[in-house]
Amino acid sequence: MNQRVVVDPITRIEGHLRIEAETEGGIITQASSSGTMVRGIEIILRDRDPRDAWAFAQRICGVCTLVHGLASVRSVENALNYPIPPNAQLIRNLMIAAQYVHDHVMHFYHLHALDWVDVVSALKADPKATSELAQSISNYSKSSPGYFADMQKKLKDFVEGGQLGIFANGYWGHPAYKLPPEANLMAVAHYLEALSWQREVAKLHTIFGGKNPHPNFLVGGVPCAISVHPDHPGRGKGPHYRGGGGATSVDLTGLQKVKDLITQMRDFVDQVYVPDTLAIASFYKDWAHQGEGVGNFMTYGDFPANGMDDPASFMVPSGVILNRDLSTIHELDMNAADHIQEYVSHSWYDYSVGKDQGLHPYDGETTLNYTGPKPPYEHLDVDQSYSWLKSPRWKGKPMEVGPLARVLMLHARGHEQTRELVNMTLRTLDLPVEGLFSTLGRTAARTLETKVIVDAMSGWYNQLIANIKAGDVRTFNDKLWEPSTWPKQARGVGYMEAPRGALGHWIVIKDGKIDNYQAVVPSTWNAGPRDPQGQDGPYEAALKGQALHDPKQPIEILRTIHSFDPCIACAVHVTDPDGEELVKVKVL
Amino acid sequence: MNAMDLLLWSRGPGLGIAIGIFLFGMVLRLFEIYSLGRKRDLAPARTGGEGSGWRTMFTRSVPDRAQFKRSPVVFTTGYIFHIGFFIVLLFLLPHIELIRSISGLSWPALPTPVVDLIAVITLIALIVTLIYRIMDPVRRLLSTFGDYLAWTVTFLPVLTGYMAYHHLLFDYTLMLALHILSVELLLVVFPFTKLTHMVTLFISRWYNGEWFARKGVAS
Amino acid sequence: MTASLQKGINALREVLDAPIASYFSSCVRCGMCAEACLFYTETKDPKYTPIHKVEPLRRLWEQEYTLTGRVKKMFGLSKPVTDEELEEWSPLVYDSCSQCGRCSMVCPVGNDITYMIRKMREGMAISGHAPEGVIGATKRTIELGSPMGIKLPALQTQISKQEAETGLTIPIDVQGADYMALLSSMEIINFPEYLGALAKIFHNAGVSWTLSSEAFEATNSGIQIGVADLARDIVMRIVTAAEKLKVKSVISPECGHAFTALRWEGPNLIGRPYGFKVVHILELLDELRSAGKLKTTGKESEALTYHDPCQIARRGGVVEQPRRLLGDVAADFREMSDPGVWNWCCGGGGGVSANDRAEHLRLTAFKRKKAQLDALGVETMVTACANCRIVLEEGLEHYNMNVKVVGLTELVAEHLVEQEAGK
Amino acid sequence: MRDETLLDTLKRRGISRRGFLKFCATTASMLALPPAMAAEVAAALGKVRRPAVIWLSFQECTGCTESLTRAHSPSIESLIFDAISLDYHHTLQAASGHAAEEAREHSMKQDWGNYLLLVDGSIPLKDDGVYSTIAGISNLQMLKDAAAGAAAIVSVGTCAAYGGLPHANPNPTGAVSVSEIIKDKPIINVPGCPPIPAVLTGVLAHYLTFGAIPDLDDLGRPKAFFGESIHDRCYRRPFYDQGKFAKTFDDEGARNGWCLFELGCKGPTTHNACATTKWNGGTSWPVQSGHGCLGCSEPDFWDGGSFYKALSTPISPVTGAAAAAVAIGAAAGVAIGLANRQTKAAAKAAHQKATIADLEK
Amino acid sequence: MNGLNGIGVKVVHVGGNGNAHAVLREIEARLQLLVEKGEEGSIDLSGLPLMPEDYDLLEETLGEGEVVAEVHSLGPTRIHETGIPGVWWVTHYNSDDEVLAEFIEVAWCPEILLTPEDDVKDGLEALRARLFELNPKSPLGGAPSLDL
Repeated sequence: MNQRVVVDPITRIEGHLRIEAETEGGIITQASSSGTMVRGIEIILRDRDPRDAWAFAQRICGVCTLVHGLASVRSVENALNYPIPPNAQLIRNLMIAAQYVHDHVMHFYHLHALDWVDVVSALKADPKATSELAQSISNYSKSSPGYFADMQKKLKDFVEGGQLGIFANGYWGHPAYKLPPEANLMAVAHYLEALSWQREVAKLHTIFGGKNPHPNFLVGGVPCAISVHPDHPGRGKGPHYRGGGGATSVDLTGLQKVKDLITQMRDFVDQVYVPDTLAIASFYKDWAHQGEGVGNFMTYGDFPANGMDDPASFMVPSGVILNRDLSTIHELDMNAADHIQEYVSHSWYDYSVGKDQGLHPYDGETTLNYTGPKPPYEHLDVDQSYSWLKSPRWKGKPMEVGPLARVLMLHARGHEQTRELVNMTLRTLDLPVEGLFSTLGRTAARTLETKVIVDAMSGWYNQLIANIKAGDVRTFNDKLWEPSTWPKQARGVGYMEAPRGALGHWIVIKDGKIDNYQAVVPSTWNAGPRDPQGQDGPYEAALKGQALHDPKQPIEILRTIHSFDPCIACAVHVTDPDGEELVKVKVL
Repeated sequence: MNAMDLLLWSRGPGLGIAIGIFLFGMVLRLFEIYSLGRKRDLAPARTGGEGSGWRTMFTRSVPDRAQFKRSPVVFTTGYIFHIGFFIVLLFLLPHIELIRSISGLSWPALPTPVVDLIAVITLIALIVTLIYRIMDPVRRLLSTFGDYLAWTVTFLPVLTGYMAYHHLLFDYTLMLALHILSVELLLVVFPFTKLTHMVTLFISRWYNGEWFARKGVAS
Repeated sequence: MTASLQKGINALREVLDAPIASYFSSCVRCGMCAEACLFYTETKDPKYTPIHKVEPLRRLWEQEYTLTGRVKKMFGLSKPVTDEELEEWSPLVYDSCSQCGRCSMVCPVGNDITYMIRKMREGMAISGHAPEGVIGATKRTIELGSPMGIKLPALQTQISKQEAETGLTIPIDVQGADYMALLSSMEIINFPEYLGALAKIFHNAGVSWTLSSEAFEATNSGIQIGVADLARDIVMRIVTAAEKLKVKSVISPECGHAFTALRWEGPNLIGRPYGFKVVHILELLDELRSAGKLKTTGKESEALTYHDPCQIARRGGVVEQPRRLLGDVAADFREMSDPGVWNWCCGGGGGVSANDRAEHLRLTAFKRKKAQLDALGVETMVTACANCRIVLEEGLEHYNMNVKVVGLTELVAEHLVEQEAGK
Repeated sequence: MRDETLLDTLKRRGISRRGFLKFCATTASMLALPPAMAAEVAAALGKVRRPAVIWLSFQECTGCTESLTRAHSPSIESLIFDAISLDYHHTLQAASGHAAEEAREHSMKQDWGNYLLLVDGSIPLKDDGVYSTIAGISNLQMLKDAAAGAAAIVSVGTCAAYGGLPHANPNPTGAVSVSEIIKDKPIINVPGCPPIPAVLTGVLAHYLTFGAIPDLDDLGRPKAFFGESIHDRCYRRPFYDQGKFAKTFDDEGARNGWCLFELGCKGPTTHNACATTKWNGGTSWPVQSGHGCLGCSEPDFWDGGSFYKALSTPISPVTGAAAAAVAIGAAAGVAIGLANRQTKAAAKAAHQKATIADLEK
Repeated sequence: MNGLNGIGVKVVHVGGNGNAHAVLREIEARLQLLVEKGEEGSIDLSGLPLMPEDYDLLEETLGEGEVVAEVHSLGPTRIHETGIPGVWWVTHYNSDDEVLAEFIEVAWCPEILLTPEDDVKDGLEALRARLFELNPKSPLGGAPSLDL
């Protein structure tokens, strides 16, 4: 039986995304990914002060709340050839890293876990056995039987209260849930632990950026003057001394807090996140063969040691892997007109050169032209335009970006810790290396890179402290601050590895104002629609061939889609090939 | 329209319109004045008048002592409100920032409480000026609607600025918007009232100084 | 609108120029000019505030020469200038303004109000709003040659008398003399000693000079009433005579407005520079003095002071010369308060003395001079303007003050070192 | 559980009366109520029931939700478990697709007239709202449907409260705030980009405690949190008064915590609780870290000129207007100058030489 | 290298804002009320922005008293009597030891330290229950009653 499956809304993501999929005999033959919300930020950015752009761009996303702000700042700095002080670079690295750790853990527990963890099943767990399970995989301190009993009671009270709130209507009891009750209880406990933990570690952004979400950034450095002075003795008194009453939040207390937060992050990753990933994955090894996607992977690289002009100093290298071939890494050029291009053949945009041509972001255009059905509608015409996302391509090829691409790139480039972690994981799960190209591999890669990044944080922190001790407290370079010092025309690209993948902002500056601004975001690479050649985007490709156990409970779709950690608003419905809706599918 | 909209309007289109009208008006006024021309003086001068013209532009700011004694109130309040107005205008940091953003020039600011005190003194001087204008027979006779309008539009920016700083009457946002609007009103009214004296007095003093100097008198 | 008003307004349109436009644009109605005007200070009547006296002119300027005024006029929002108004303003423009120029010195924005009143009189006179007395004087000047109606025979009589008194020849119509002297009719009638004094001084100093039978009268009522066309005719008589005699310089006599008319306005009235220089007699005396050609002996012992005629000091630039001359001849010179360019007018300049209707006001204004003199306690007041002299004497008499008024030239002449006579 | 009072819930969770007293005292403090009101808070909280809450996300970036997860007191988990019943929330809820929509519809039906509706994101009105749809339904339609049964609406974040970023010039999608659409329900605006979580939880606590919306200012914001400007409560305010200003982001002034006015701080015209509540459990806040306030809790703050230009400067350059004005002024000046010259020339032409006869009227 | 101890630190304070004086005045007024009329009251310190200098001044002026107490419920609450008897410093923390609220209480004894009457009643029952467990035959055992 042929069915068209449409899912709308997909929850536990950022934004609004919709997927329509053809199925044949319960197997997806073609999926179409559609972003259903647009704000026109690129249009809004025109004619504004490039120094302000980060704040606008940052609001592209409140989850990966840092990345667009930083990419924007880097694009302006690249355009103006604007160097920043080493301390600013270190603080940015720390902030990016903190974003990764925070975001990946939250994704795992709060956005992704409920695809694998049956909350209701946890009620049946034996707290003592749960404690034993927990202690067998980690030395995390909160693992006593009493702790799990309390947690279970809390859950029980909640469920018995009859009002399930955010847990309402979950497909609890679906056969695809494979975890034993004890593992479910442990995961639910860690769901709550992670909520409280993330609240804490977000404070690293607050110290340097003033708040989280949406910490502040600055073209030319970071907006957090360091208020310690090498020549003066410390001060502080009494039991009521609160600290932090200094001139800025980056004072002695603040820096000590940063150090504590790094420890807190590392402890949680080591003792909870990594063990939980491995423990849960061991029950879902079949997912190491599903949801692969396009098989092409791309990274831009990030975490510079010597500034953005020295890609060789990046901790995460850049490159392109084609057709799973880890032995050949292709170099990419962000400025080359034929490398990165965006297509709109299936998007609700117009190009002045015609809808079938690709445009490099410098020449990119944002002209809204909705041609879809008038709401309320049941389905989209996926042969025509069907998304507010464009289709970015590298040399005409679709690319998957994100944790898996990075881990593969680190692995292929010989990053030792990554290799160890990957090997350990494959060994533990008893999987071949091909198991990485999958939904499970994608989720595991996210965990592994979190470990790599959290381990690197101390190094940047120590370097920052060493600089301060040596008397270097510079955080901002004011040389090119005034627009009067700028060339009449300039253009640049700011790129970074966002938690969800390669992110680039291209800016064209004219007379001190933004002439054109184009952001090509990770979820556009992954969730974008088909291109003029009919090549699927990664989401679409990853869903192709997926078997649905029960089209009414397509948990499989959510697992694969969530493994990408979508950062857009989407929706999926199920309709028949003629467009007539058969059934609306409930998705967990 | 809420207070923030009003503020944004006043800082945006409002300011553009006001500065536009101001400059339009002032350029027009200068054309009006100079288009009337002036005949060349054929009488041989004792001394060249130009230098004295320039000098009088400044010396006329200082009154003759005897003259000062005759109208101490006018002189004193006049001095205070003019100097006070310009200190507040030129030495309050936000104003310096405004000037910097338009012209690129800047200089150190005075501490805000000092400017605040000067604003109060300026307001008092302006009020005394108004009372004197109403009470004194000469000023009452001379005064036109334009004089009271000019007084009002001069008084309002200082008053609203003071009120905004002290959060009087309305919340700061609205008060700041009103302050900026009052300045814009000043700019709009400026070219069409006696406020033009701020510019034309230099022309007048030059003519006067030059005329007297040709006759050998330092005016 | 009557034809005369039409003419008047037309005249005002003609005289409105950039300085006046600037002055009106600058006026802040501060009223400080009132305190500079003795007609206000002695009456405390606000209508005598100088800038108020040109209000019709201001309105006309606004209506004719500004965009806002034109717009207002188009919508009928402005009051037109009428005969009634000008009539009302006549006493303000003529009776209460001696053109002394003091207000022009104090105006903080630099307005030359005196200049504006002078220009305003052009419109007032031509539209028939000048006072009878001034009209009469002007008529006499034009028709008879002098405001007091003096003709050549009268002068000749005085010349003979002075020749007899001094034993010196008073040259007349001498071609190629260095200096041509002028007189004011006041001098001819009331102070003929001035002529004798000149003869003595020039004789002693060896200056070649002459009078002209065609143009001996220096005063110019055209300037006072404010009709440029008439003033030009009057000036032209002197220019013609001087150029005919080919003199190098013309000496303006002890008369304030005559100096202004000849020295400062004349070339502008006739539209070309003169072929000769114009000097005031005090300037010449001071020149001779510094050249060592003016030797005096003995000094007046009684206390005396000097009254600066407005047109000679403030509006003429002759301030230091009289003081140097007095230094040679006076032992007890006392400076009045507000001396030099800050002097107070006698109250009769600018045609006020010829204006019968203004007599009461003029005498009221004289209180200022009275107060100055009272404070000084001198017996003699020296001055260098025949008109001032007359006005001062009338004022002194009116207030029963025992102060003598003398002309500076005569005083100098009295102290000349005598040389052999009858050269 | 829906009928259980908050006191019951807390008791069941083993919280003592002292604990409840403490809870009430801290709640009163958070709501900026006088300490004596703690007893009233206690009495009220002893009776309230958990209200159903439906959270709709429209043109948003999820920053508001992320912010809520950073709430410290009460934390999001205690909020979800103890205080409210969060029945629909895209980012947090387990269910997707139709199941999610069904949960929303069920909750709306069951609590019709009583639930709290929370909205983040603006609503695009242009072109029939095609710029943002959920389940094929335009945001406008979904908002209207959900608002009809709400007891009150909380507009979370500046986008929902005032239109926010999508509303910024040139507003390509015709985005508007909730209050532009819904006119017949009490609306509490909790602006901020994102809003301070404590403010949002405080508003919910107030609603829970008193069953009514708090006192609002003329922009619909709770006065307790938005009553004062950032500037007035700023720890750097003394430097403003002393005239000590950071000139760049990294000079001695910046390191000594001087006032950021010159660097574009919008604190004086921004009403929010950042300076007192601070961010992320009192860790810091933008000005304390060293960046000026962006003014994010005010309407149209995106169009308020550069974030780095002082509040007293023009939003847009005035040079263009100035040049145009000078040019027009000069043109008009030339015109009136010519007219003036013509008038004068005419007067001169009309001049008839004056004679004595003219003097007599 | 990663230690902070090596960094010499200048803590720059921005100076008090005078609010400490206002608080001290209010304490004085409340203390007078307590003495004269027995009225108790408290001041919410988070309602006023206090700079570190203001805290210093408050602490220095009030001094340290004799009583220190800690309540553990929903996180700790720390209480100490200041050097001015009758003036108590009450700080509520959450379980992460972050300050939730801070009060100056002017009272004979801070309210949170007093045992709630209901708790005493519950306590009496609980004690009787325990006694009964120890010795079911005691005259009080088995028949716990609040009537006593």
